[in-house]
Amino acid sequence: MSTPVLELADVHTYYGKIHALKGVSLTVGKGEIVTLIGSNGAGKSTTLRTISGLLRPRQGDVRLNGRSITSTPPHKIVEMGIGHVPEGRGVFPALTVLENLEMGAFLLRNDAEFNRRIELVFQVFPRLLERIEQKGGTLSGGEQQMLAIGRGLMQQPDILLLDEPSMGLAPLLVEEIFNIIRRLKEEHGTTILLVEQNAQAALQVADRAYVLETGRITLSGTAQEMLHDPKVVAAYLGL
Amino acid sequence: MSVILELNKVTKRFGGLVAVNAVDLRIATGSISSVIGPNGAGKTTIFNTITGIYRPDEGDIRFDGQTIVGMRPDRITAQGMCRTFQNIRLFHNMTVLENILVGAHTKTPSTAWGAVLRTRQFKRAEEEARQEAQRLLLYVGLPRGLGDQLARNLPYGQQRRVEIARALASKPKLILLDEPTAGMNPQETESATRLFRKLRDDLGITVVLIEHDMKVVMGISERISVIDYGQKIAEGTPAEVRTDQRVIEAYLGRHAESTIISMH
Amino acid sequence: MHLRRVNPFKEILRPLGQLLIFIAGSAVVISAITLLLAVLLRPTRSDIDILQVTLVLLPQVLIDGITLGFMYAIIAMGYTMVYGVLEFINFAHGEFVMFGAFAGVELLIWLNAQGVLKTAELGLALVWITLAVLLGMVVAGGLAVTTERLAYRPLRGAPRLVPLIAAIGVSFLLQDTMRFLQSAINGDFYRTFPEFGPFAQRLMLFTVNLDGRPIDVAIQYKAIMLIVFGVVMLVALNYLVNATRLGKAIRSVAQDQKTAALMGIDVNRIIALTFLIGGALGGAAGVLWAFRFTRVDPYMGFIPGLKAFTAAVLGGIGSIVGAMLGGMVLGLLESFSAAYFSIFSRGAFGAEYKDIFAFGILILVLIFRPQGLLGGKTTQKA
Amino acid sequence: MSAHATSTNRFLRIFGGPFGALLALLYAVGVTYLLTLDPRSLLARLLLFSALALIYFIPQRPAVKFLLGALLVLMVVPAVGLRNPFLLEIGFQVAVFATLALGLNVVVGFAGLLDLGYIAFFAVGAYLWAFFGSQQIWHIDEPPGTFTVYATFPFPAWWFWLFIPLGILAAAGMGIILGFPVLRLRGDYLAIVTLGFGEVIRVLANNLDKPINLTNGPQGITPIQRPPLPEFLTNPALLATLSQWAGRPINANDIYGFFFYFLGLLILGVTIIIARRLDRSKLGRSWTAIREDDVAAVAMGVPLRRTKLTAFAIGAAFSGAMGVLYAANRTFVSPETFSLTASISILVMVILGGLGSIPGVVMGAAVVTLLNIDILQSLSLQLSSLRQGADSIPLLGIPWKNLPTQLDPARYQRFFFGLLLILMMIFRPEGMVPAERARLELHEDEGEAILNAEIEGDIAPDEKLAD
Repeated sequence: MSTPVLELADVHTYYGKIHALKGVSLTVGKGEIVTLIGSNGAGKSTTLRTISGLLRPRQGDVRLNGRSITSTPPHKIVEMGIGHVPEGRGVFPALTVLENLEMGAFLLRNDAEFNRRIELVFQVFPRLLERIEQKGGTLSGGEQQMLAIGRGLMQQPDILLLDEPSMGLAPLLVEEIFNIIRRLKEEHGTTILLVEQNAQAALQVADRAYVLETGRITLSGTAQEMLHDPKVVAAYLGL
Repeated sequence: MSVILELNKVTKRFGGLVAVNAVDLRIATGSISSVIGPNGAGKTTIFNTITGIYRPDEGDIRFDGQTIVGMRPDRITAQGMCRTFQNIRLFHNMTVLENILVGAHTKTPSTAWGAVLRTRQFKRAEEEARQEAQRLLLYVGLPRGLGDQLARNLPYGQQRRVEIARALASKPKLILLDEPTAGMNPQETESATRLFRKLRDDLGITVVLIEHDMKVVMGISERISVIDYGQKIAEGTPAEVRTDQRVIEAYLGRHAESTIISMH
Repeated sequence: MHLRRVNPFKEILRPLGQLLIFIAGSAVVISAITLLLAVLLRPTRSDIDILQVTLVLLPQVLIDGITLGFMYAIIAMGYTMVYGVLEFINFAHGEFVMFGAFAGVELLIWLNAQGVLKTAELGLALVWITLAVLLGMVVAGGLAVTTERLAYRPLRGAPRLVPLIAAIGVSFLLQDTMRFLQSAINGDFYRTFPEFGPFAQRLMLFTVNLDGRPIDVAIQYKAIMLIVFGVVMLVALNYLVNATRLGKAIRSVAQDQKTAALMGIDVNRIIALTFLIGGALGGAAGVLWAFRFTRVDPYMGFIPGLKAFTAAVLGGIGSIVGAMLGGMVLGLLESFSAAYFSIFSRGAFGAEYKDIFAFGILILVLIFRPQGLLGGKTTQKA
Repeated sequence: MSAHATSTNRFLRIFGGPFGALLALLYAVGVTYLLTLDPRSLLARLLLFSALALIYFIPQRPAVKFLLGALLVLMVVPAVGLRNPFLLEIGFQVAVFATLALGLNVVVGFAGLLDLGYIAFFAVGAYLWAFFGSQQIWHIDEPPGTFTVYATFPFPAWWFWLFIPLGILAAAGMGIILGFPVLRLRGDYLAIVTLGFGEVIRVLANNLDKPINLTNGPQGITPIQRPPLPEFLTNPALLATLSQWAGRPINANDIYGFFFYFLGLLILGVTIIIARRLDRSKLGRSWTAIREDDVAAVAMGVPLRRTKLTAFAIGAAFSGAMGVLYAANRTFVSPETFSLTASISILVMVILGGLGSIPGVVMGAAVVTLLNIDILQSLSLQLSSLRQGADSIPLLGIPWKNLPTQLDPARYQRFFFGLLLILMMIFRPEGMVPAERARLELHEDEGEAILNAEIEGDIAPDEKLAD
């Protein structure tokens, strides 16, 4: 097996005294969608924040394409190829849609490449092109989520971390967002680590999944296995 | 059927943005109703306008037969309306019991002079308030020993319950719950839903919810109002709303019937 | 399509135009109100012709107000920028101004001691002043960055009162540190701006006839110079923030630090740079302040700091254009109140009340328009 | 208080049990002995203070601690004060500033409203008695410096007692007047506006010598009357006895030292009781609630306006009473006393002791007052005596007498305050004796609290109050 794009080995993260991640290990291979499911407070967002360097693990190793990024500051990690679409979207409210997308390509100085990427984003999200001069803060929830993902794509990362992309969205939009995630993989080969409350929908689009419970991985397997695992069904699918 | 809360053509603007546009709403006494709609449609703004945090630019809001437009939020609470918040706004550095005691503010008759002089009346009022708070703690399904914990140290689901206990301490006739099951897993959601029904059945409190979880909304509500772009686009029983073409287009989506499972 | 191109010309002309409108607008409004008052009060006064006195004083009062306005505006920028990125009022900003002033004045005193200032013509004198301003910028900017690193950075993420109280501490500490340094080296703690060059000379503008008496309207070279420095700095800062990559990074850090980091921006570096820029502007203003008011002492930063903060709030804190407008309005108001309070009230209330006046305005603004004159609601953080 | 016993460190544990109580008593007696040996020794005074602090921290029953503390404060200090009245003066000032700090603590610590102009309320009380308790009323038409001397005061001296409640009312009223316009302001804005308010009061005190002379401007008002002492205290026989004890002549002026010391302690005591009881009442909970989240508090029925105004009024009231007392004690009042530095120094007391913690604030007030009027002054004296000699500064080799007088430590209060504030904020923001609440915050449980930390950054008060 070739080197995974992303690899976490026994990662421990703390918030002050609170032991939030108690030895998380996982891998994401190229072109895969891997989802991390778990209840609120299990440490899903903490895992993503640890990967992108917003939090620093006290123990363990995070590797991107085989290189350790455990003690690399977040802005360097972005440069190395991780795009993180944070929980709550993190759209810059006072910047226009275009400026928000520009921020995604902050590190890119090549105009031609910039134009190529932004074309691609508008291809995936035609709605953003319609709203190009609008301020980020005036977009609807669904549009903001699209903008956040689009901005992540502007970084053209080796792996895209999506944190609760369906949070707070109406059922109609949830469906649309998951369709887009599926398209990203199928048409653009994007590697994605997806954190979701909505386990049902996440498992529909993912290749593999991990279950996180109070800071520990308790279960892993293919998405299909998970969808039929009685424990998963009882705890996360609510059927 | 008597109406406890009535909104007549209520409009709220922020600068040029019309967040709530001429919304009419009637909540029957003793009912359980929901307000649903896409994110940013103006649901929370409606709650904020009802509870006096915002003042409506136009229209009238009547609670229990009396207009409450322009009334201070604390006065409205004293009239018998209380709420919870979308993103849980407990007093994080106060204990659980203290949180509930703040909720009982309007119902605790102790005064500052009484506190300074340690009058008998003060002591009695404090003692009674404490006992009542303890009772509420148990009522919403929290363990007895939790009272002395700091609110911030509680897990999410319990924080939601403390928030409901805090609201109940004001002895409301009407309680407004803003996305009360957001971030809960299916089991927690189910037991929370049971609690909402208990509030109405045991205590006779009128319940209004904002909710995204269609399972909760469809399962518990007697009437549903659908808001989109600040306007009410539909209203009716769950069955009516579920099949309303405009609601499907604006909110539920084509697969409405099949996706009504656990989409929050 | 090239989406990312900035028009540098536009980015220079726009703030210049705004500045001009602000100056002209506030000057006209405030003068009109004053003249109206004078006309109204005229019949009640037999001792002096109050309208005539008002008119005679007016040009000088306007020029004083505008130069003061520039200084407030430049200092206010520091508050506004730091507030923009950290939502924190840097109480010690006035002390950066003070350190800058001392640095510039010390340099000029030293130059004077070398005998080079005495003979300076206008051109050379300008060079020396510019050098002093630059040194003030370097010292104050460096101090601001150091302060941020040592005292504020450890407190990031703490409850809001915590950094504010630390900033008050920094302010006090810096005041007495300078006092100590000056006392230890010079034996006393205040210094005087050396007099040199032809700055006291006046440039005649025009003469007006008032009741047959000609009144010369002239402007001091000193005032012209202060205005030129002010314009250059304000325009340069606007360009930096609106038209450069650095400016874009600053603006995005101001809106959302975590997300900015996820865009590949080194947030710590940007915050340090913001302090550097704000501090440097403060230092420049300090030297200009010393030039204008001659005396520098360790406690001199407090009042301009407070006034500039008022100006920033007046214009809408966090808004750079707002700081320019707020500074102008406050400078003019203060110069008018200092000149006319006493005359209009027959000496009952002196110029000392101008500070009370400034605070009164601050309170009124905060009550009726807490977002300031130009502050929009869109900039609030979610 | 008993909560301390549980977290006692090893050193303090030796003061537990009956033996420990005896040990503490011995320490107190030892300090007393040192003080009587050399009443002027700074070290002895600091040891006395350390004994008081020790008594607070040792693991003993509250009654025992109270008894030991009372022994030192009510017996030892006055007894030694006979020989060195400076001790009484320090005690009086500690009482004054501790009361002020407790008042500020109501506003900042309990209600979370940062007030940087708090000294203004003290000024209101002080100027109130200064105006009515002096001859200023006769001078109202005269500019400063042109005074005719009058033989009588407009009001009898015993009116002082009347003016203590009046001072409370006036300051509370000022608190409300300040409170009204700033009700809607938050955090940093409030800080700046209150700072402005403090400056306004000072500027007014400085300038209200015209058009009518109310404050006598920068020169200040003097003499101000002191309340008459009861006959039995000024009895010559008593004075003679005391003189014999003290080994120096004791006159009525010395008696005033005792009088103000005890009166200050009395007011401080009452203030402590009131602050404690309010903190543990519905009002105290409301203060904490608006400090934590004002939107939620209002939604729970807490009236924002009234709750904030009571905090301002009660906080101000404490210092109003002390202002009257202070004016009488000094017999002189001038704007200089009410500078921004004074406001900040009271804030330093509150922060150093522990925001919201009553014992902490009192302790903070004691430390800062000692620093201000005793330690720095003593160092300055030391320095000036060195300046008389011919010695040189070690290492630098500069003769002491060449050292500029501008370098007196007493002139560098701001330096120490500043340093203290910064260090406290970085290393111990909860203060020396943290409030119960702050302590709870530090001992949060692990376990399920992960979520709260996880979502903390995302809970933003996105709703703003319309009113």
